[in-house]
Amino acid sequence: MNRLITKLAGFNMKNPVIAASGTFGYGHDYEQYYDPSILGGISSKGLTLNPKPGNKGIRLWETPSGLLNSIGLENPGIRAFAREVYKMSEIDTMVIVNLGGDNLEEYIEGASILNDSPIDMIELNISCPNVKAGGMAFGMQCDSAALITREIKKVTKHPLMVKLSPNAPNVADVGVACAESGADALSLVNTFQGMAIDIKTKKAVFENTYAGLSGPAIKPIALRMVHQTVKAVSIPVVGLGGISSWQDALEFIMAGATAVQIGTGNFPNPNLGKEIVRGLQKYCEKNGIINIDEIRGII
Amino acid sequence: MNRLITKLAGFNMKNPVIAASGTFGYGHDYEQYYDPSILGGISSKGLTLNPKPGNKGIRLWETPSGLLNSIGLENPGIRAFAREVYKMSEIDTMVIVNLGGDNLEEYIEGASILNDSPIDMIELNISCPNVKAGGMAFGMQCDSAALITREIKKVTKHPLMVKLSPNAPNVADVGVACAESGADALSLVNTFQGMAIDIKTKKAVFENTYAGLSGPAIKPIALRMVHQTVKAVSIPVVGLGGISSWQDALEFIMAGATAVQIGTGNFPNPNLGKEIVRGLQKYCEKNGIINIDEIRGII
Amino acid sequence: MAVILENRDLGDSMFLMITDHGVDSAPGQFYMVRGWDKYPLLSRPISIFDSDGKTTKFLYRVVGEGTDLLSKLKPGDEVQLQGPYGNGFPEIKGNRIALVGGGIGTAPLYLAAKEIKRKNPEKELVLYLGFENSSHAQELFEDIEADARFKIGGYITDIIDFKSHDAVLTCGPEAMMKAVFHEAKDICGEIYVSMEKRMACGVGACLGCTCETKAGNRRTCKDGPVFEGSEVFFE
Amino acid sequence: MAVILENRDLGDSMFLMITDHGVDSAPGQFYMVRGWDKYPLLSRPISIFDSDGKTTKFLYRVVGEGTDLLSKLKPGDEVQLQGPYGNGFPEIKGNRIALVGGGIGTAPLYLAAKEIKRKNPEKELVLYLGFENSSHAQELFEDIEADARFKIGGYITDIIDFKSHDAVLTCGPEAMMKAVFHEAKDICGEIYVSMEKRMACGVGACLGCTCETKAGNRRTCKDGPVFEGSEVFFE
Ligand SMILES: Cc1cc2nc3c(=O)[nH]c(=O)nc-3n(C[C@H](O)[C@H](O)[C@H](O)COP(=O)(O)OP(=O)(O)OC[C@H]3O[C@@H](n4cnc5c(N)ncnc54)[C@H](O)[C@@H]3O)c2cc1C
Ligand SMILES: Cc1cc2nc3c(=O)[nH]c(=O)nc-3n(C[C@H](O)[C@H](O)[C@H](O)COP(=O)(O)OP(=O)(O)OC[C@H]3O[C@@H](n4cnc5c(N)ncnc54)[C@H](O)[C@@H]3O)c2cc1C
Ligand SMILES: Cc1cc2nc3c(=O)[nH]c(=O)nc-3n(C[C@H](O)[C@H](O)[C@H](O)COP(=O)(O)O)c2cc1C
Ligand SMILES: Cc1cc2nc3c(=O)[nH]c(=O)nc-3n(C[C@H](O)[C@H](O)[C@H](O)COP(=O)(O)O)c2cc1C
Ligand code: FES
Ligand code: FES
Repeated sequence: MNRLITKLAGFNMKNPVIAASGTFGYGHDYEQYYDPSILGGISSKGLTLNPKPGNKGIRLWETPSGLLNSIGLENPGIRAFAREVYKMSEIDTMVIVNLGGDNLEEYIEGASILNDSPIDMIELNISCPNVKAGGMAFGMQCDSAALITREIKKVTKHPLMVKLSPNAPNVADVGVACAESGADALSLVNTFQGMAIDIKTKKAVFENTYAGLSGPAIKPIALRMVHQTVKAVSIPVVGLGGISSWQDALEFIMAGATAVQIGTGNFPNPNLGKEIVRGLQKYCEKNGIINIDEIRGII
Repeated sequence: MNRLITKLAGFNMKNPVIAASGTFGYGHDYEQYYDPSILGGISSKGLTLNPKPGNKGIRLWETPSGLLNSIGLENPGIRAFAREVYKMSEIDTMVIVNLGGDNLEEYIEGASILNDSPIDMIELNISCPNVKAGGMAFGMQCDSAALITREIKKVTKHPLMVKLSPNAPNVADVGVACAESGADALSLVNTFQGMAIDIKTKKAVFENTYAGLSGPAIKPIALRMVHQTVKAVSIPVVGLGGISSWQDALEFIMAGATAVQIGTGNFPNPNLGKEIVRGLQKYCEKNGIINIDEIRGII
Repeated sequence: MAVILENRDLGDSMFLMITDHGVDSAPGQFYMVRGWDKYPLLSRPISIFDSDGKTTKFLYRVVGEGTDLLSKLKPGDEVQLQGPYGNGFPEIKGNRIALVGGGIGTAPLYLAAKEIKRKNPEKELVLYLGFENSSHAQELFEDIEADARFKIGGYITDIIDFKSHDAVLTCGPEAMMKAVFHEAKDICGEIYVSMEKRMACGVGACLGCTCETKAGNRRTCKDGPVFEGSEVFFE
Repeated sequence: MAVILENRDLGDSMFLMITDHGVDSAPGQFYMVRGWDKYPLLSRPISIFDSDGKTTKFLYRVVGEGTDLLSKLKPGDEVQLQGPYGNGFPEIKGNRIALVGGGIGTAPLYLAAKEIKRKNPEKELVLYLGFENSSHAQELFEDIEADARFKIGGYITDIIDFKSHDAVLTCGPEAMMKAVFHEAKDICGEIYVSMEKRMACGVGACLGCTCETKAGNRRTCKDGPVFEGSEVFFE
């Protein structure tokens, strides 16, 4: 018996474990480790209307239990993606497109193009700290987050999940604004803006000076933000940030997350997705939990 | 030759290395490891007008490369401290009192009492996430931070450093508000609000649900915030958050910090203060740096 | 840095670590032990099982990440010992002393018993040691000149006749110590308990290990870990 | 989990790790190596020095935290090998092949040379290996049936006459590979370079290791690490 079936914005997921955007390519890169269709969902690398080469210079920098990245939304553009969307859609799971953009028009056009694609959900990325225009800017304030949510809702026929930035003045408030503007779900957190300095060269490590921090280091803060946001909204909240084990995933679910995403955790442990699905299932079996819903939001 | 002499708000420090509040008691606890007077400064445990017993339940929880704490400003009260202040003042270093409070009146009265104490600086703690009243509340918004800074400046005869919260919507903006209201220096960061859940008991680990995250995990975010604040104000900024080596300290100094504080890093390595002072001095010697000023804010 | 001479698996997740650390220490004191570089962040408080001026020994149980790492160290590996910290057990006036330990809380009682016997061979000691399962850990206690009584499973208090004692030293789960205190308090003149709290600094600087006592908050690491039983508010 | 059979200190911070990992792999491929549990976070990309179906060997230099931890592992210890990843060197058409390595970049050239000789014993190989200091690492290359020429310090290109070669494989510091490419490009028909970028996933999922090429961005871990020299924009 599958005790992990989870409903998210109308979709029946096999389980609440989603591969996070930017850490799982377009779904196939970890196939040598496990069949990606065992996951509850997969969020694509962030896609923008026009192709983006991403950032120059160093893109990755390890920190204590964390990772700074400055990929800069490298992607082939939505049209190129849409032409090959079957490659991702053939995976039997909830297929999510993570949508980025430089400005409102680009987001809208991107969302419109995706109307013809056999995908299950759009994750609106208004929280990428690594691009100059757009990106995080929309996610920092309630009014801009509300505006873009409303506009995308107008054009898209897919369910809309809005991905929030932990760098916002108050992430739960932004969540409320998005919920009021029609978002079907929220996901948080994207990366925390951080910095590293190379003392040998006396320069910032990254060309953009700042980069995005992810991984186990941020988990306690991400968990707090998810807990606060769950209390503030009535739409489903998908929690992520530093999840590296089924126990971590369970903490987010107990804090009220409808589902979780795993990002950086895939890198040290390419079997993580599989292990979390199994671990949660076994936990439910051992504890006589018929459906994971029973402990969701218990705190 | 001491290459580390550092001026902070009129005080000539031996070096830019300060023991952080709440991690070094009242200066004497690490004496079996080294003479605390080799440090540039020591900030006391947070003191409030009235004695505080601190929080009940679990107070410490380890996280990946981080530490969640919920001490809740346990302290004997400013009057009791003032009676024994000579114990801390006899250490030949910059003696800083970290001042907390439940409300404005308490802060003001506390600062007034300290006027008679032979201390070198007050560090105004408007950023403690672990007390219900006061604490972080003043540090979250520019106007309240400005108000309390102004009021304390009116009554205190000591230089005033304001300790900022990384949980504020925009820490650099709060820094600007404090600078404009008369702060002589800023210190940041205090702990990040975080959370942990005990999946066995299905409860939040801490009685206050949330607690404060410190340690190496937060360093990349703290460094970014220090860099942003340095660019925003013209008063000195003291940087802290996760410093565990002289190289970490140097990153903060290169980012523009006038001095650094070491907190959680003392716990795993009780010699850390000594090692950072020595490491920075050697670095200057090797690189022909006459005074560490030469590389301060190089980024 | 101390060097590990032996790290013996005693069964039931318990290990005896023998190091070449030759610093003298008092029974009831502990070290913040660190068998790794940066991760996990904090050092782990572990009581001194034995210390003879040439070696320091620890009896520990694997319960999580840190103790698991400790258990994987091999002879020749290095381990950092920060300490000795804490007050340790005081001089006991009584002559018929019960040392009551539960599980891994038995660890500090070995040196405590040994030292009492060394200083006052005439005193009568009984060790009451409760374990959940039997293991080789029991054998460690057999070479003390004391009557060592073991209880596997159940309540240790079931095998203690407090009337035959005038002093009690106890260490173990808080619920056990609380029960020992309550049964002994009207009978034995001296009751000392060794408290266990999460610790970060071990030197009294962080106030993370505060123990509520009748004399106000005390730091378990510095003012303790040994307190008079009557002083402590058990949880 | 692979078990370490030997972890030999070769001097000058270099080590040869021999594991019992018996998976076949192609020259130029690499593993994400992990000799620890959770810390440091990322695994480390290390080229395959040799692989014979029974063992897999790595030649590595200690430069930071991860490689330092690797160097401390002992025979019998376990190490996680994620891979083999990457494309590896392609079949070479030329008959007079130069294999040019700088420092630890020499590592993948051993298996490359061995495999070429195994498949095409008639081909002429010259290994040009530059090291900053001499060490026992040099000796490792002496058992290949190839002319191995060493340069200690200075520029490796000083000892290469590209006219006597029609193909070049190179791995080492980017500046060296760039110089090799520029000196060889009008002379040798095939030039392959093995690029080095920071990596997180190793499988092509994170785009952290992007290498700019004339055909657009390529993932060093999945599309590389070996690229045609003429394709790469050197930094
Ligand atoms: C004064 C004192 C003496 C002790 N003596 C011994 C001894 O001789 N032998 C022995 O086996 N154990 C002893 N303990 C308990 C020992 O410190 C813990 O079992 C150990 O810290 C667990 O670490 P871990 O990494 O394996 O567990 P984890 O659960 O992974 O540890 C996570 C964090 O919680 C702390 N923690 C977890 N459990 C405890 C606990 N029970 N007490 C204090 N901190 C805890 C850890 O130190 C660490 O900071 C003593 C504790 C104290 C306070
Ligand atoms: C495809 C490939 C093959 C390699 N083959 C070998 C080999 O056979 N032998 C060998 O000794 N080294 C090899 N390297 C380099 C090796 O990966 C680094 O030296 C190693 O990652 C450094 O880790 P550290 O923890 O010791 O250093 P740290 O500086 O502490 O590492 C910090 C972070 O930076 C990364 N990093 C640091 N230097 C490099 C680098 N030069 N290249 C890539 N990432 C780096 C680390 O992986 C880690 O994520 C190879 C690199 C690549 C990309
Ligand atoms: C290398 C890398 C690339 C990422 N790219 C994207 C992206 O394209 N779009 C997005 O919304 N988030 C992106 N993220 C953020 C992750 O999806 C996730 O929100 C964040 O890393 C926190 O989760 P984690 O700690 O589990 O990684 C990226 C993260 C990493 C590490
Ligand atoms: C146990 C503990 C107690 C603390 N108590 C105080 C305090 O009383 N007042 C204060 O301003 N900051 C307090 N802090 C915050 C530290 O001074 C510091 O700002 C924070 O921990 C970040 O620095 P670090 O990562 O170097 O520890 C405390 C931190 C810890 C870990
Ligand atoms: S552990 Fe820090 S005061 Fe006791
Ligand atoms: S390391 Fe992740 S794509 Fe190459």
